[in-house]
Amino acid sequence: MLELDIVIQRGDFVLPIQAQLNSTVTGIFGASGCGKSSLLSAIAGLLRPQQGQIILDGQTLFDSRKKINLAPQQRHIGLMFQDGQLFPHLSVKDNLLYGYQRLSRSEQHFHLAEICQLLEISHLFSRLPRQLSGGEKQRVALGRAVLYSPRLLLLDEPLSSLDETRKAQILPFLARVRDEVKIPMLYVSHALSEIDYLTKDIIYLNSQTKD
Amino acid sequence: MLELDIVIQRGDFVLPIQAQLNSTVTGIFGASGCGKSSLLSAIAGLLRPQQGQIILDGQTLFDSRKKINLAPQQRHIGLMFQDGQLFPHLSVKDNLLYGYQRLSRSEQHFHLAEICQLLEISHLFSRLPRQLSGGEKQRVALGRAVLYSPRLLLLDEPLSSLDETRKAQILPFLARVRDEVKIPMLYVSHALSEIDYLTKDIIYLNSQTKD
Amino acid sequence: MMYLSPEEWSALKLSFKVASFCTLVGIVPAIALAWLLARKQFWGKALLDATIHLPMVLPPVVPGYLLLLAFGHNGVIGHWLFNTFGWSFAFNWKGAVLASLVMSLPLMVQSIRLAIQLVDTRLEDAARTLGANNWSVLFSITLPLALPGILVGALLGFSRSLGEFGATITFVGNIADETRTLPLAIYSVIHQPDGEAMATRLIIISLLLAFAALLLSNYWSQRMQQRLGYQSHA
Amino acid sequence: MMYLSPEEWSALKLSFKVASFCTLVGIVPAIALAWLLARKQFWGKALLDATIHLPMVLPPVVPGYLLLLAFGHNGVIGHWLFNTFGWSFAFNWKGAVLASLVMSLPLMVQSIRLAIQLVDTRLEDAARTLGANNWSVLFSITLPLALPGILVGALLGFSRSLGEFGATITFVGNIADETRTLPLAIYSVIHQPDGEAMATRLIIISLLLAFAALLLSNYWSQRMQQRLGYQSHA
Amino acid sequence: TEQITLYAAASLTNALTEITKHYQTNHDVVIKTSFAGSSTLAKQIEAGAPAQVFASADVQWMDYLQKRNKLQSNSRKELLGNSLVLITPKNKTISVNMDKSFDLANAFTGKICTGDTASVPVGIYAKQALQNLGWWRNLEKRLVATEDVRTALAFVERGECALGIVYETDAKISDKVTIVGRFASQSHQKIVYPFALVAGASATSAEFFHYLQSDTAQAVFSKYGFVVLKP
Ligand SMILES: Nc1ncnc2c1ncn2[C@@H]1O[C@H](COP(=O)(O)OP(=O)(O)OP(=O)(O)O)[C@@H](O)[C@H]1O
Ligand SMILES: Nc1ncnc2c1ncn2[C@@H]1O[C@H](COP(=O)(O)OP(=O)(O)OP(=O)(O)O)[C@@H](O)[C@H]1O
Ligand code: MOO
Ligand SMILES: [Mg+2]
Ligand SMILES: [Mg+2]
Repeated sequence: MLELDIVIQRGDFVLPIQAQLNSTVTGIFGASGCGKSSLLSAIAGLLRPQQGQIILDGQTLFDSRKKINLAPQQRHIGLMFQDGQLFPHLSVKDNLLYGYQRLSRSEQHFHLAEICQLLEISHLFSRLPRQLSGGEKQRVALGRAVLYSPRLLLLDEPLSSLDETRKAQILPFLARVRDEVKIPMLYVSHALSEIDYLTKDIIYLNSQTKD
Repeated sequence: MLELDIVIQRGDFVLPIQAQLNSTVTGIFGASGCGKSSLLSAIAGLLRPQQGQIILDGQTLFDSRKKINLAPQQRHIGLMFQDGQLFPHLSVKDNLLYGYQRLSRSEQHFHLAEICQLLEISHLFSRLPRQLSGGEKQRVALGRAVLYSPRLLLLDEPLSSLDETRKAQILPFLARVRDEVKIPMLYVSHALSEIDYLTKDIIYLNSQTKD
Repeated sequence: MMYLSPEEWSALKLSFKVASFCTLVGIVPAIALAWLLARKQFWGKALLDATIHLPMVLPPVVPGYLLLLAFGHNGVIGHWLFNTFGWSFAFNWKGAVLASLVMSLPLMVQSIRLAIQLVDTRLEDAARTLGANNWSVLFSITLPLALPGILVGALLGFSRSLGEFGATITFVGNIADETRTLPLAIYSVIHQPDGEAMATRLIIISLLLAFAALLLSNYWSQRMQQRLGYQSHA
Repeated sequence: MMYLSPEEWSALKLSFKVASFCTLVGIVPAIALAWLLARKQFWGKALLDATIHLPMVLPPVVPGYLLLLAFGHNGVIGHWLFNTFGWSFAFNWKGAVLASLVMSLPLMVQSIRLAIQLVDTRLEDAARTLGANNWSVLFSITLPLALPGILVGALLGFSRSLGEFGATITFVGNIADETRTLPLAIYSVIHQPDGEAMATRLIIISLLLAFAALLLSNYWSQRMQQRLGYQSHA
Repeated sequence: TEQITLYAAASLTNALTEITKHYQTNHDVVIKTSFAGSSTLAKQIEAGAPAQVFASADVQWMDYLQKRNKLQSNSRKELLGNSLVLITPKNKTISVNMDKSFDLANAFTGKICTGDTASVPVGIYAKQALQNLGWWRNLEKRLVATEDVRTALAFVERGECALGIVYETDAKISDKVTIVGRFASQSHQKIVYPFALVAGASATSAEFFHYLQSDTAQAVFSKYGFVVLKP
C-alpha cells in the first residue's frame, strides 16, 4: 500500500497530491505536462518533493518533517523512464542485467530468457542502445525495470511506441506480473484502453501553476 | 510526388523499398523495428541507402549510380524525430525558430504565434528542453519541423506521447496543413486511427534480416 | 596590499599581455585543429596530431631553440616574414606569444577535441534537416555544445602561457619590458643574492593573476553548464 | 636504425619509467579530484581547484624548489616520510616521478573533470533506481562514460611528464641513471658548443617515445568511441 | 635616447643590474638587459639577436661567437675572475685537505652537488678540479648536477647535499654555508668572464663597454665578490 501526501514543485509548476493506493495496479492519467512523470520521479526518489510524506507498505520513504529521504537505491522501486534512459555504453544484455545482477537469488522473480522472449528482444543482446529502433529501446527499458523485480513498478507510458500486436502481447504479461508475482504498479498512459485492461483504479491528475 | 526505389541496410537489417507516393499524406505502418524511422532518415538524407534512387517532384535527391546524394540541408525536407532531438542548449523558442529563421519571407508559410498557440507551447518559450515533459518535447519537435515549411514533412510517431484531447486538436491542424498549405507528409504511427484520419494511403513495411 | 615596483608592474603587464594574446590568437586555430581531429578522417592525421603534441614532450628549450632557428632574424621563416610583411618575432613580445602558443596549443587542442567528440552527432543531423549548412551546424550546434571544453582549453592555454619559461627565454631572451614575463623575472631575481624576498613577491603576483583567471573561467563555466543543462536536473 | 649508447638507453628507460609511474600513480587521485570538482559543492572548492593548478602557472623551478623545501631530506614532509615509512624522494627517480606528477596533475584533472561534467546525470539517476549505490554508479556509469576524458588526461599527463624538465632538475638534480631523464640529458648536451648532433639523437628518441604513446592512446580512444557510440550513427 | 642591449650570463645579474642603473642616471641612454645562460645568449646572438655587449660566464661560448665572426674584433676583454670553493651546510662542516692524498669520498656521507659537468660552467670547472685531485672517480656516482650555480647552492643551504662546489662569489653571499676548501686556481681552467662588443655595436655601447672597465664599475663587481682582473 502506497500513501502519498506530497507537494511537487518544478519551476512554476506545482502539484499537490494526496492519495492512498491500495490496489495492485493504479493507472495514472492526465494531460501532457500535468505532472505524471514528476510524480513517478518523486516516488522513485529522484525528485525531492517540497514537503509531505511517502509511505510504502508501512515504510517511510520520504518525510519532510522527520527529514527522512531514502536514496533511490534504497527504495527498490523500479522505474521505467518515458525516454528509456538506457545506458549508452552497455550492450542490451548488460542494460537488462544492470539491476538484476544486484539482486540475491531469492529476489530474482524472473528469468532473463523468459522476459526477453516475451519482449522479443533476445536477438538484440549484443547491440548498443544507439543501434535500436524507438520501440526496441522501449522494450529493453521495460525489460530492465521488470527484471529488477522491484517492490513497486513505475511505468511511464511503457507501450507508447509499440505496435498493436506487441501491445497485445505485453499487456497480458503485465497482468501476470500483477497476479502471479504480485508486484504492484503505477501505470502512466494516455491510452485509457491500456489502463482499463489492467485496472479500474485510476488517478486523474490536474496540475496548477503557481502565480 | 515521391519515387522511392532503395535498399536500406543497418547492420544485419536490410529493407528494400519500392514505392510511388502520389497522395499528399501517406501513412507508414509496421511493427516495431521494421524500418520506419530508417526510411524517413534515408529520405531526409541522414542515412545513405545501399543503392537505388530517391526522386522528389522530379528532382533526384539520391542516385547510387549517378553518384548523386544531396545533403540534408539541400533537400528542404522536414523531419520530426521519434525522440525529438531538441537542441539542449537552445530555448524552446530558439529551437522552434531554428529552421524557420533560415527561410526567406516567402517561404515562411506559418506564423510562430499561430503554431505555438495550437500546440499549446507558448508558455514554454524561455524553457530549455530538459525542463519539458515528454509530451511537451514532442509538441516542440513537431512545431519545429512544421515551422520549417518543408517541401515534404516526415513525421515519426508525432503524437505518441500526447493525450487524446491534444491529439484531437493537432490532427485537424495537420489536415489543414495538408489541404491549405499543401505540404505532403509521410506519417509514421502505430495508431491506425491517426493515420485513418489523415489518409487512406498506407504503406505496410515488412523487414527482412540478412542471413 | 603591497605596492609594485615599476619592474614588477612591467613583468605583470607583460605576462598578462602575452598570456591573453596567446589565448586569443590560439583559440581559433585550436578549435579548427580540434574539430579536424575530432570529426574528420584524412591522410596524415596521426602526423598532424603528433606535430601539435611534440612541444609538450620535449624540454621547452628544444622548441625554443627550434623557434630561434626558424623565426630568428636569420631563420628561414623569420627572414621571409620580415621581408614579406615586415613582421618580426625575434626578441620581442610577439615572439614570447609565439613561444607560449607553441607550448600551450596541445593543451587547448586536446580539451576542445574531447568536448567536440562528446557532442552527439545526431543533433548535428537534426540541424541539417532544418536547413543548416556545415558552417551553421558548427557555429550553432557543435561549438556551443563544446563550449565547456573550449573554456577549459582557453584556461589551460592561458595558464600554460603564464608559466612558460624555457621556450621563451631560449627563443626571445630575457629582456626587460619586452620579453621579461613573470617567470623570467622570477628566474632573474633568483639569481640575485637576496632574491628570495623579491621572488616571493613575484610568485604571489603570478598566483593572484592565475587565481583571477581561474575564478573567471569557473564563473563562466558554471553559468554555461547551467545554461547547457549539464548540471543535474533542476 | 641507429644504435643507442648506454647513456642514451639509460635516459630512455628512465624517462619511460618516470612517465609511466607518473601516469599510473596520478590517474587515481586525478579521477578523484576531477569527480569532486565536477560533481560536488564544498567549502574550499575554489581553493582546491587553484592549488592543483598553481604548478602550471609558475616557472617550473618554483614548484621544484618548493618540493625541495617540503620533500627534501630536511623538508617537513620529507623528514617525516623518511622517519615513518623510510621513504625518500630526495635525489632519486621517485622524486622525479613526484615532480612530474605535480606538473601534470592539473592537465589530468582538467580533462577528466570536463568529461565527467559532460556525462548526463539522468543516466546516473537511472542507475540508482536499479539499485546501484554511489560507488557502483561511479564505476559502472560515470567513469566508463568519462573514459575518453580519462584517456586524454592520461595522455596529457604522460606527455607532460616526458617533457618535464625544470621542476625535476630543481628538485632532484641531474644524476646519471637515477634522475637523468631524456629532457635533462637533452638540456645538458644542447648547452654544449658541439652538442647539437647528440641533442638531435636524444630528441629523436624522445619523439619516438611520444609518438608511440600518442598512437597507442589514439588507438584506444578510437575503439572506445566506437564502443560508446560517440562516433556518428553507424 | 639611444638604446644599448646588454646580454649577460645570469650569474652577473646582480652586479650588472646595479651598474646599469647607475650608468643610466648619468647618461642619456636606455640599457636593455637580457640575463640567461651563456649558451642560450650565444646562440641567440648567433641567430641575430640585437645584442651589443655580451658578457659570458665562460670562455667557450665567447670562443663560439668569435669563431663565427659575431664579435667586434679586438674588443674581447677578460674582465672578471672567480674561484672555485668547496662548501658545506653551515652546521655540518667537515675538515678537508685540498690535496691528492686526502680521501674526500670517505670524509663525508651523502651527495655532492655542482652545476652540470657537461654544460654549466661551474660544473665543467668542478669536474676538471676533481679530476686533477684524483677525486673524480670516487665521487662521480654521488654527484648531483644542477641547472645552475644557484640551485647547487640551494641544495647545500638546505642540507640536502653534504657538499657543494660553487663559485666563491656565490658562497660568500650565503650565510647558510661554510667554505671548507678552495680549489687551487691551477687545478682547473682559469675561471674568467669574458666581455665583448658584438659586431655592429654602436659607439654609445662602446662607451658603456668602456665604463664596465672603469674603477667605479669594478668596485661594484668586487662588492659582489668577483675578482677583478687587471689587464
Ligand atoms: N545503428 C544500427 N545498427 C544496426 N542495426 C540498426 C541500427 N539502427 C537500427 N537498426 C535496426 O534497424 C531496424 C529498423 O530500425 P528503425 O529505427 O528504422 O525501426 P522502426 O520501424 O522505426 O521501429 P520503431 O517503431 O520501433 O521505432 C531495427 O531492426 C533496428 O534494430
Ligand atoms: N526542470 C524543470 N523545470 C521547470 N519545469 C519543469 C521541469 N521539468 C518539468 N517541468 C514542468 O513540470 C510539469 C510536469 O512535468 P512532467 O514531466 O511530470 O509531465 P507529464 O505529466 O509527465 O507530461 P507528459 O505526459 O507530457 O510526459 C510540466 O508542466 C513541465 O513543463
Ligand atoms: O652563464 Mo651561467 O649563469 O654560469 O650558466
Ligand atoms: Mg511524462
Ligand atoms: Mg522508429
